[in-house]
Amino acid sequence: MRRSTIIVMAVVFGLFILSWIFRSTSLASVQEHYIMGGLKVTFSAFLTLAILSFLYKDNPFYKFAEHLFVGISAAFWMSMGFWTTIVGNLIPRLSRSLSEFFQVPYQPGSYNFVYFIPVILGIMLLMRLSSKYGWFARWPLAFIVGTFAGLNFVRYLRSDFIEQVSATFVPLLVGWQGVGHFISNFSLSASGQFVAIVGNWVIFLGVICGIIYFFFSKEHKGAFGAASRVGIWILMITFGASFGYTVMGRISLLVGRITFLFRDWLNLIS
Amino acid sequence: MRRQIPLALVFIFGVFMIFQYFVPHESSEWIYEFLLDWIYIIGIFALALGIWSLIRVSITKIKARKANWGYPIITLMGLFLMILFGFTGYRNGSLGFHFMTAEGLSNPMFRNFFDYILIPIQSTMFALLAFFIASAAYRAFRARNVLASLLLVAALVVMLRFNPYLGPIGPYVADAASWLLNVPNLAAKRAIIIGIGLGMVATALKIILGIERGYMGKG
Amino acid sequence: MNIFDRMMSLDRRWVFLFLAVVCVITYIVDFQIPIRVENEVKTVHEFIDTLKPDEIVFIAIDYDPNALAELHPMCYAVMEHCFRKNLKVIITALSQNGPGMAEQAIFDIADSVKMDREYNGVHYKGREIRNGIDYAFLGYKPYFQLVILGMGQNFRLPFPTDYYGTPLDSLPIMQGVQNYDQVSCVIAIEAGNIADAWIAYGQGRFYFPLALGLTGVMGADYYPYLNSGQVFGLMAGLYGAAQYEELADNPGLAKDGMRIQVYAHLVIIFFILIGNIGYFMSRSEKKRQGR
Amino acid sequence: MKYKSLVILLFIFCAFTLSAAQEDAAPVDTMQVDSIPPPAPVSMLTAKDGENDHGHSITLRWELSADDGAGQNSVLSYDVFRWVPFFMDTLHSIRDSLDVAEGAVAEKLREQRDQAIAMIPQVHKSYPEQGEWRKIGTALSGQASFNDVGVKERESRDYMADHTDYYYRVDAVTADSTVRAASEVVGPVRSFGQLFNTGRIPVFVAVLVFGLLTIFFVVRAKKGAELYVRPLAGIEAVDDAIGRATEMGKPILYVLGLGTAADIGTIASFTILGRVAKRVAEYQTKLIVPCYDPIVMTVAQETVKAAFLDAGRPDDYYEDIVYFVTQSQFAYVAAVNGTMLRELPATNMYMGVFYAESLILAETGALAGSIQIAGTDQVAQLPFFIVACDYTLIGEELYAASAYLGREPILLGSLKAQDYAKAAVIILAALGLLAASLDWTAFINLFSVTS
Repeated sequence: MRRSTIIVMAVVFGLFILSWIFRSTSLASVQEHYIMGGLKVTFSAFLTLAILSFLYKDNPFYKFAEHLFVGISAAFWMSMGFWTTIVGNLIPRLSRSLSEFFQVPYQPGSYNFVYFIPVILGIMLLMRLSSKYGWFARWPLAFIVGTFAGLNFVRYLRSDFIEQVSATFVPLLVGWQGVGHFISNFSLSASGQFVAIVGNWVIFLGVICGIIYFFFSKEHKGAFGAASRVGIWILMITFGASFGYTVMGRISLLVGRITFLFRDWLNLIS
Repeated sequence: MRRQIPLALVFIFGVFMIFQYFVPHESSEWIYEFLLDWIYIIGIFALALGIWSLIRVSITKIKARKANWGYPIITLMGLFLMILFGFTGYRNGSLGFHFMTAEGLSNPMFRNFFDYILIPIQSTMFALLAFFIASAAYRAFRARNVLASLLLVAALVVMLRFNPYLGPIGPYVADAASWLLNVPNLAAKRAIIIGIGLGMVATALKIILGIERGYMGKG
Repeated sequence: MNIFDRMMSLDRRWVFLFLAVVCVITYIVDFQIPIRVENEVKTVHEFIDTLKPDEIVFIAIDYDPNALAELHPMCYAVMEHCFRKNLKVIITALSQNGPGMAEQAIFDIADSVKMDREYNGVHYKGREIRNGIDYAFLGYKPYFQLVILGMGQNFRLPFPTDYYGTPLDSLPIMQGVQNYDQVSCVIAIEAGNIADAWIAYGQGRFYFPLALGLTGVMGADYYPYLNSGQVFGLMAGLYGAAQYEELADNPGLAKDGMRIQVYAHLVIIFFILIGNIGYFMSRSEKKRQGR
Repeated sequence: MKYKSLVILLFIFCAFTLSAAQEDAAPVDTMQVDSIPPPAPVSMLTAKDGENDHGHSITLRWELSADDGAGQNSVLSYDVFRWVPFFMDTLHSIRDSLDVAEGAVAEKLREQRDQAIAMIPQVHKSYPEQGEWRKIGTALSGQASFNDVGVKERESRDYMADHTDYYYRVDAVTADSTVRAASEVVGPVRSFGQLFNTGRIPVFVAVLVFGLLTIFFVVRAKKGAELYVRPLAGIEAVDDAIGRATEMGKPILYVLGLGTAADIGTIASFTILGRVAKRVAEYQTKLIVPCYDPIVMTVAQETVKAAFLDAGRPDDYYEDIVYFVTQSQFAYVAAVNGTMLRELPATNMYMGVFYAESLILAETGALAGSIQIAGTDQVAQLPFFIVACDYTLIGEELYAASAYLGREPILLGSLKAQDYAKAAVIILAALGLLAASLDWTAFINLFSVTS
């Protein structure tokens, strides 16, 4: 290890201990387990700063936080999965004695035997680890892929196709009461008839041009090419606008972390 | 046999799920619910494979003693500690194989690790987006050509929508921003979604019919 | 490498640093930024501002903690304005976790109204806000459509007692107050579909003046009601709240939030401009050299 | 003083709002409510089995009372009643005991419950003896229908038996809930499940049309018809990127995103991974595939293994090319970020389903100086990939990519089917526009999916 590394480590360690002491003493009057409380806040702050340090460059603190995060989160989801799915859903239907062992209410039922099938499929999946019978693992995978392919086939045909197509059915002349009425009430205000009509035209042409952009088997030339170009323009305008719109939410997330560091940890503001 | 049976399974279950959608009858619903339950259960078995993969990769790295070989040790320590907390707890004063009790999670350390390690790292990772959205905007929003200029102008208009320093043009910018978000945005998203819908449907159909089988191994 | 090339290819860490510093400074340093006020917020403020003392404003606090960040500032701004103007306030909370939100707002505002303050050049003396006299908190009841309808007949139908169990008739503020006819307006601060019920079952049936406070994403969906006159005012998201605070001359949570947002946006726009200036200048430079 | 009516009124309202604790605490001394004349009852009450469902529900419809929104305008709501045999209370008390019972007692009670449930149709035959009218729900004024929906689970208290004779009645209720008007009784009516959901006919037609279209073009392509496809920049970049990585001696990072094997976007990504892996094997470049979902990992391993076999280099394959990281969004991102900065891949490919992490990944990748190719069907993330990556496959292009990369006529054939479907969308949209402008609702209704 280089000398500078050791110095940085030592400084960070020192600051950690200092923060622990200060936070513990300030918590002493409010909490029973104030030493533990001080450690919790300090460690959270340390991890927050370790992740933020990644913005400067990859460094040992980030690596530490990253690897810790991976290990703990993997175990977290495994525990949750085991207790909610296996103990919560499977065991009560399969075995009375196991249910009693895990202290969950046994749920007898005449169709419970079907729950042996996923267990068998699950075991087949685990056979991947054997080089000889590994191909058995394709059965459960085929089951999952097939089921969801069928499920998604109809559902997306409905939500992303039929319903979207029928949503484009908008009148091109909103609230039309003749040319005279249109001219005498003409206004450029956002709620006016003119803006509403233009809006509907843009939506209609935008959808058509956007779809034309996605044609694969026809060369984008001539009028078709022009429409496809308008299509990609509208896509780009949309991407720009969505990008700009998202900034606000992302800044709020940062404000959340600043609040944690300056209020909950450093106690600088109340 | 090693490929035919799985492909047949894909076909059978795929076609069943399509028809199930049109049959509201109780028995069709029961089977649907069973199938979804099964997938969760198989998922947990798969998770065991996943954890095994994580452990194996970590150990390989540690054994190889290449750069950064020490960090996987932290991963493994975190993993085993959290598994230990997740699978054990006190109930009626004795340590055992418990998770939830009437008072909540039986091992408070599980909760602590969640609240004071997982949550802060997670929210900070998420908050990094504030910085990356800024750097991405700086790097990519250059008026190099028509497309890039449209992207840039639309983003600028929307970002300025509540800016108080624009003086008299402020209200117009705000109106333009909300028009952009309501009208072209709707059109483009709808076009993309219809395309995605078709692509998904076609892919799903190819999977069910066994035309698309890249996801299934050979031999 | 000339200055323009450098403007084009700044190390992104400068962007990070600049953004972080600006966010932290605008977070810590309490200064004011101007807020451009839209008409739909101004109408709400004006309506309340022109009410006479002792008139009654009905505030519906129908949101849960997950919408707190956006809607609490709005609720605080409106409520403090009402109490400073010596108006009386009836509060309900028709979403399940609403009562917690409402109580928090009432207690915080009661603390704040104790202080002497000056808003828009008018001096307001601090005073004690008393439950039952200055405000009544009716609490939560399920089936919000029926509650909204029932209150149109009489507040006592859905709420025989207030949130704390006191019969409404024993509350001085409720003397002679039967239903919406006796309140001057309803301000509904909403994070979900209760907003639709206030429009359809409340305003649509009993014709009281209704103003909505909404989350940012909901805002756009409710402008048609503004155009049709069903709601007389509309505040959406943090920005809507900030406008109200600006009008009431009482900067609070929303303006603090907007201050950070506005400057963070400006930082990003600033870097985009730098990049583009660098790009165009160095391109024209290269063209010149090429010639 | 109309003490009595008000107390009763309050009582009923409170009972309805489930706040039993506060019922008695309402002394009323200052309030007056004028007496309300009785309203007109609802007319034309009908009861039918709920349409297009699994059974266990009855739909009631009626004509509004003449005093709802018109006349005296006094109707505030409608109370819906069903005739319930006393026997149902016995069933409920069995359920109550079952909740607290354990072991053999529970077994016995469960048997009793099932016997009781079997008797439900029979006891309803005794109407109108040995039972009473009970309120089952409320409809607000202005509403002319009510769905009495039960559940199909026999364990549940809300279980509603099919093939049973039910009787209904609807009361028009005023602000004073003692002042009400009852309708005629309708019944008997039975609920049962349907075998085909007619509300979904448009979807069914679309399934048939699209399925046949695809099969037609696939068959035609198999026979060897030439098909043109326009070039896609993102796809052409894939080959270059693999070549570049080989030259530089750096790895290729392939990120499958946060999708599960349930997402078609992820399955499309498997196919692209297969193509990429085959070429990687031919060029003998290093491939890194970190996974978020364990099932996705398993499938990806199969895919890559098969690709190496295809390329004739099965010995170069090892299991850890594709590895699992964790099933937590940001932990996965943290790890992939680290991998990008430490392995410095020549090319990063993001194909599949992505959420908020898209920009974190793409910006870190750009920092590492990698060429980046992205493709996702998540509309909300497209702007970030467009801004931060060198090439982006937008939505449908992700699905087309596998056909492009493989150049197999069968897959290209299905692209043709997709194009025809898009042409149909344009024509339908134009027709729909006319229909909407001319108020031709029959056409618009063809596309409405009702359940």
